[in-house]
Amino acid sequence: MGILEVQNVGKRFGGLQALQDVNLSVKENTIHAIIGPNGAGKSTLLNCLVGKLIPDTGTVQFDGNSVLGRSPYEINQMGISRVFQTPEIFGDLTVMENMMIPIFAKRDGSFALDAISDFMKHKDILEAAEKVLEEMNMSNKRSMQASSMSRGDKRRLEIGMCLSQEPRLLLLDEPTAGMARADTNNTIDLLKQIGDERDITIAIIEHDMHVVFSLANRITVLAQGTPLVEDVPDKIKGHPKVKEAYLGETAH
Amino acid sequence: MDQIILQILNGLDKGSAYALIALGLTLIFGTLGVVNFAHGALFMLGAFCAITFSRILSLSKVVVDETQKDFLGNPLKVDVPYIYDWFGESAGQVLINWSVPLAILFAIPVMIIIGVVMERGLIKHFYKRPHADQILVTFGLAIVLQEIIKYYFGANQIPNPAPEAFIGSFDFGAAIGLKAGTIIYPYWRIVYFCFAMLLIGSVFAFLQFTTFGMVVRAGMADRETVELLGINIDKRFTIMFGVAAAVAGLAGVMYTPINPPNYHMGMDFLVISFVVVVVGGMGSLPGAVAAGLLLGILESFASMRQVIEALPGINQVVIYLAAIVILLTRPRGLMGRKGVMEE
Amino acid sequence: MMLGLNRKDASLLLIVAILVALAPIFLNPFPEQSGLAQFNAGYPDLMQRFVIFGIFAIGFNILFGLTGYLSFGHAAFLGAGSYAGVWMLKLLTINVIPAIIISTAVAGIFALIIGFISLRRSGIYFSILTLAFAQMSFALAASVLTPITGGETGLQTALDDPRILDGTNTTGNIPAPSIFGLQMGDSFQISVGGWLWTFNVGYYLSAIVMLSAFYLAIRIFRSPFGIMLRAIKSNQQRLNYTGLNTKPYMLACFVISGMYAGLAGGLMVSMDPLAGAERMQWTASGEVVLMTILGGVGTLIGPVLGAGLIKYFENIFSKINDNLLHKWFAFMPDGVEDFIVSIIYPFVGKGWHLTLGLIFMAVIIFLPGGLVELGQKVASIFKKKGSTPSNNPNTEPAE
Amino acid sequence: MTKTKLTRRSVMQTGAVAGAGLAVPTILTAGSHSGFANAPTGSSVTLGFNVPQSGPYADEGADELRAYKLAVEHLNGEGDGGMLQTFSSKALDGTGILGKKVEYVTGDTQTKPDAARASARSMIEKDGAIMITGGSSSGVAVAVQALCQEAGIIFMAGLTHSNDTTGKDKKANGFRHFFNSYMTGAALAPVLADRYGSDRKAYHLTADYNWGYTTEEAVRNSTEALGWETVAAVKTPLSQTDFSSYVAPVLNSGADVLVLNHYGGNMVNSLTSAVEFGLRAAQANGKNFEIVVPLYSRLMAKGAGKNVAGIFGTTGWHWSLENTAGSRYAGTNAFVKSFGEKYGFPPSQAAHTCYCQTLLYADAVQRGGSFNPCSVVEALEGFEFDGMGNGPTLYRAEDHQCIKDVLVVRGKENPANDFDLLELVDVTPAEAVTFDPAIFGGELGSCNPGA
Repeated sequence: MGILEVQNVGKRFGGLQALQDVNLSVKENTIHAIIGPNGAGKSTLLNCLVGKLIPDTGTVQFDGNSVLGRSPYEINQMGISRVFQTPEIFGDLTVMENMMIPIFAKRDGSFALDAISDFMKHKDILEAAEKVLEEMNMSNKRSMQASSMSRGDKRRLEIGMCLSQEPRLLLLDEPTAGMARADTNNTIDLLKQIGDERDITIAIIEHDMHVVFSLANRITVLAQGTPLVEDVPDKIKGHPKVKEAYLGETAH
Repeated sequence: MDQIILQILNGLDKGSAYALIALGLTLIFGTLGVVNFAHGALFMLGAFCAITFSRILSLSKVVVDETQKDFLGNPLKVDVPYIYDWFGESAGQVLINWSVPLAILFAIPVMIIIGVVMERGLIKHFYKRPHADQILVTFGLAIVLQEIIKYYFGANQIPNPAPEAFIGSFDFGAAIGLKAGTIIYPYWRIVYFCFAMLLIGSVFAFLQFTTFGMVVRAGMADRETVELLGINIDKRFTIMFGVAAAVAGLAGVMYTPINPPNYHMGMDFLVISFVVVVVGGMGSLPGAVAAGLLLGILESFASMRQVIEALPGINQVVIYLAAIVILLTRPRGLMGRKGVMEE
Repeated sequence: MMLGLNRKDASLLLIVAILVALAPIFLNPFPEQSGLAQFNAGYPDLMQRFVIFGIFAIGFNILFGLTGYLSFGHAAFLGAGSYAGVWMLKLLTINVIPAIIISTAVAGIFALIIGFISLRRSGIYFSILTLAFAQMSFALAASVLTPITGGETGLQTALDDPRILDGTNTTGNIPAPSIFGLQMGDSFQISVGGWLWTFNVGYYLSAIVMLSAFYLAIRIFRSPFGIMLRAIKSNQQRLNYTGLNTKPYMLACFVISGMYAGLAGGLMVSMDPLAGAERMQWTASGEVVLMTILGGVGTLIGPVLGAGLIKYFENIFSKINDNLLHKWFAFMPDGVEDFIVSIIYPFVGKGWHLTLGLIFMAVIIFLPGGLVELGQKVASIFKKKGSTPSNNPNTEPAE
Repeated sequence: MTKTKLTRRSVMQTGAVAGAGLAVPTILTAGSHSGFANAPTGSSVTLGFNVPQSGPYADEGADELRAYKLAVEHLNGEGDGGMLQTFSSKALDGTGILGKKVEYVTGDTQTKPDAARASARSMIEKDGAIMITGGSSSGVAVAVQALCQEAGIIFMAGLTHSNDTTGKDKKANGFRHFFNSYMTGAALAPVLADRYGSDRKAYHLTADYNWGYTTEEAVRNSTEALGWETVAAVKTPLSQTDFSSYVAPVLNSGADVLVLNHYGGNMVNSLTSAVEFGLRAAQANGKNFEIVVPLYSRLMAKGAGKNVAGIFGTTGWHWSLENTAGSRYAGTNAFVKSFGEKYGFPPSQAAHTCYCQTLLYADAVQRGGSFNPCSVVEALEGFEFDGMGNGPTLYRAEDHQCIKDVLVVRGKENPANDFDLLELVDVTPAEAVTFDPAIFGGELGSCNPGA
């Protein structure tokens, strides 16, 4: 029984069957990659997992509880954190504030009307944020405005924000899209380190084979809205069905 | 039955004015992404184009008439339009009588120039600014424009009658086989409705069937791609701003015989036309037209005596109520595109 | 630090408090007899308006400045608060304290209802929903609700009001709003040389309320709640995926902001016991938007400055007539005098709207950050001289 | 060193401390000596003219302001003296008021009660105005009147026609020269019955606010008393610009008269719609269909253009009155002459009422010998005068309402010029429009001198 169980999920947009009979099981403490050519339904699947979309059929269970029909914030509170394709951070706020908000959320739940205390004077939260910043190697950037950082730094910040909540499952949507090679490698290293050091499950949706094969210990291949195969990376590499799906689009 | 037909007629008529203003607003929003609070002022400027034109026609020399006295007992000064000298008295009178339709010819170039100047001089600096800034700067412009008009024309309404041929009303009831005299409708309002439909039709045809229009539509959908094709979309959008100004202006010109214009008529229409645009769906041209007509009809029905007696005050709020209901049930208005103006 | 504020905020609050306390003096910079006395603003009515509209704008800024949600119907809460306030003055007591409290509460409830519905949408759709609610309130208050609102002539106190806490009134005159016997219109006056300073009870009451409201706003800006609101403006999606439910945050913010408006309304009727329907019109809502933007959106002090500037224009510039202009320029040769007057006249007196419109445009075109940005620019010019450039990036909202 | 004083009421007076040394603080004592607010201490006295300078009634406000300036000139002995020559009271002698030169300040009411009160308070607190006058709507008049009562200042209402001003909202410190809705009804109904017959069916369109309500009520009551029937009364929003949907059903309603209880832009637009829909030319119940506009003003008639031709209404005064109705209305020509020579066109009824109010106030101060509001109230209550263009007039003590003749007018078919838009149909004498002041309720209270 995996921590994330997807069973028979289907989703239709008008005439397009985006997902059909998707079954997927993500085991605890693994790095599980979901790959597939453009239009395979990767993003739709991800959106079904985090509450942005509700599938027409099937079930999605996290740790034994259904996530269907819950809003994104509830799913986050169940222990799923999401990293977006383009870094979604609070651009107008400082790095430190960015880092503190998720910790507040973890502590106070979905809503807390604390309009009197000074945000920057919560010692415990400040310390926790400081720790994550150090881990992310961003301590020197704490008072920068988040929007003024490089894309790679924004990505690190976003991952840090997610980690600060100590989620059980980290969902990443093409985390290296649009990044330079050096930044991509840095991100891979960071994720590897997180997977090694923390008690965490990572599910990653990715297009870039280099990233997938350096990171994942299990891979699901999606094509035309349906899982093709699921196996360990070495088996996936030479699999004929995968080659067929990626026809003309071999791993780069 | 006849009452209902009558109110539909009324609503179509009122709605066509809303639709024309909302259409221009949407054109500007769709092409330039600018929320133009000065659009009501353009409608008002159009109306004053008609007033100015009729004053130009009646520009007069003063002749002292010793046979009559003015209010202080001095000899009366009589104004004789120059146009009588140029075209003869009868032709001159015909021209003055037809000043409203003729003012269209005068208003088109004037309004296009005003629109283009506005876009080049002010609006273009606001493309990249937040919508709130656009709203405020155009709101400031609206105040300035109406104060200038007030300075020159005063605050009082100025009558500007329709040509005599269109004064009077048409027995609609008799024409469709009902009892005579049950549904009569003024000629000029029928003219206004037809004119509005014609104008809306030509704007759509222009966008649909001309190369220029096709480029503009493509630019509305995806500006960057069109620019990559080496087309100067900016220039075309400027022209579209001029066209939108002209549409609002013509709506104003033709409206003068219905309501004598005054300087704040633009503000009176502004809020309603924004409601119309939003109900129709930001950025949707057919939505703007449909919502304009729909809200016009709704407003007419709400003003029926039987309705007011059942729901006191409904005539005061019906448009806003409709806007609230539509926005809560259809989040993007009647025909709005996803993701427009939500952040 | 003082009152739980950091040093920067504490000194800002202190400066504002000193300015507000001494306003009767420095708002009257010109001697009574001088021709420039027309520009003095240190009389009770206008000073009261400065601080009351300051409260209104501070509250609006908590919503618009922090979350970016542009409400076009905020005047409805000011109006609702005003009506509630007058009713308290009519029914309960002429003492203004219940009126101020109840008007804040009533506006809060009103804001809860409107906010609950309007906040189901965002962007311009939210703006139009609030606009629609406010316009409906205005239209109904001016017409069918006349028995409750007094209609177009407004709701006022009357001789035969019950005022159950006050006992019978035998003076033949309607009692004036007061606080424990001290009337809002009462003033200390000091005359020094040619200057006349009026220290008015109503003004100081409003000023104390305004300073408390300002202090509370600083606390909200710096609190976790305030940061979450700024996070909503910055990236609502991320906040949702961080486990926070933005809806109660928005609603709480909307209600707080509405209560500020109601408080302003309650104070307005306490200073001057009349509530008119046009207080709810969309142009009144637009005015507070202008105040906020003119002063500086999202800054602490900006809205107060913006409110002051607009009210100054409305009350001082609108009163300059041609008679006065001729007096001012009387020292010039006749022809020149007439010429100068004819140039200035369209912009003052009945033309004050024109000047206001031009100023809006100028501020929005050249100073998108409003007066605060202007202040910062001026300050940075002075700072450059002598001091080393500091590389401490200032990311907190400017004061 | 600094001596202070707690005043009851905010008393502020320019010129109070002239000559005081710079270093020595002085106590302001004006209020306490005289016992009333804003008592003038120097050689001049300041009046506050509070008129709409922006908004829809700005033109009317501009005309009021012209009249005020003219009145100030005449009070100060400049110009030809205007109505001072014809006014029955001869207390004023062209040397200002009680020997003090008259000065004035102006404010913008914006035709909003809030703004009007703000500008009135500014004139009282800042400029030390001793009297406030002006306005061109009842909402503003009622609001400013209440303010003046509270501040201890005299309020001389400008153009306000609602019963409320001197009815349920009357105040001891407030006075109205203009007539009211009730008098309109009383004057109009007999003329309508005479011209259109007594078996008419009326359809009312009423602006949905206080003035509309009182006007509709007055016209209904007085026409129904003469045998008319009211088919329907429909309220129209004040913000309405296109009245077609209200006008269109009228013809099929069984009514044969349309009464437009509208003023200003509302009236211009609804009348334009009514004529557009052919009501002027129509027949109903075998009679010619008629339109009635209870309250006329020349500026409105100008806005509606040719559409006013033949339409009945009432007005407080008209510049041609003395020429057409005789010397009973003396003063009219004197006023029209000074106004016309100064500005080049004849005054409106708003200008007339504002001019009269200024003179009446000055005269009351002069006769009472004091600027004290209570002295003014005493001098004006029950004051009978003549020679101000309305014939013999009474300022009634019970409700501070002027009782005078009301004119029934009709829009001219062929106006000779821009000003000659209304023709006099009938004059209803004061006795016929007099009413019991108790019918509207409200309490006058007692005069408030302020300080």
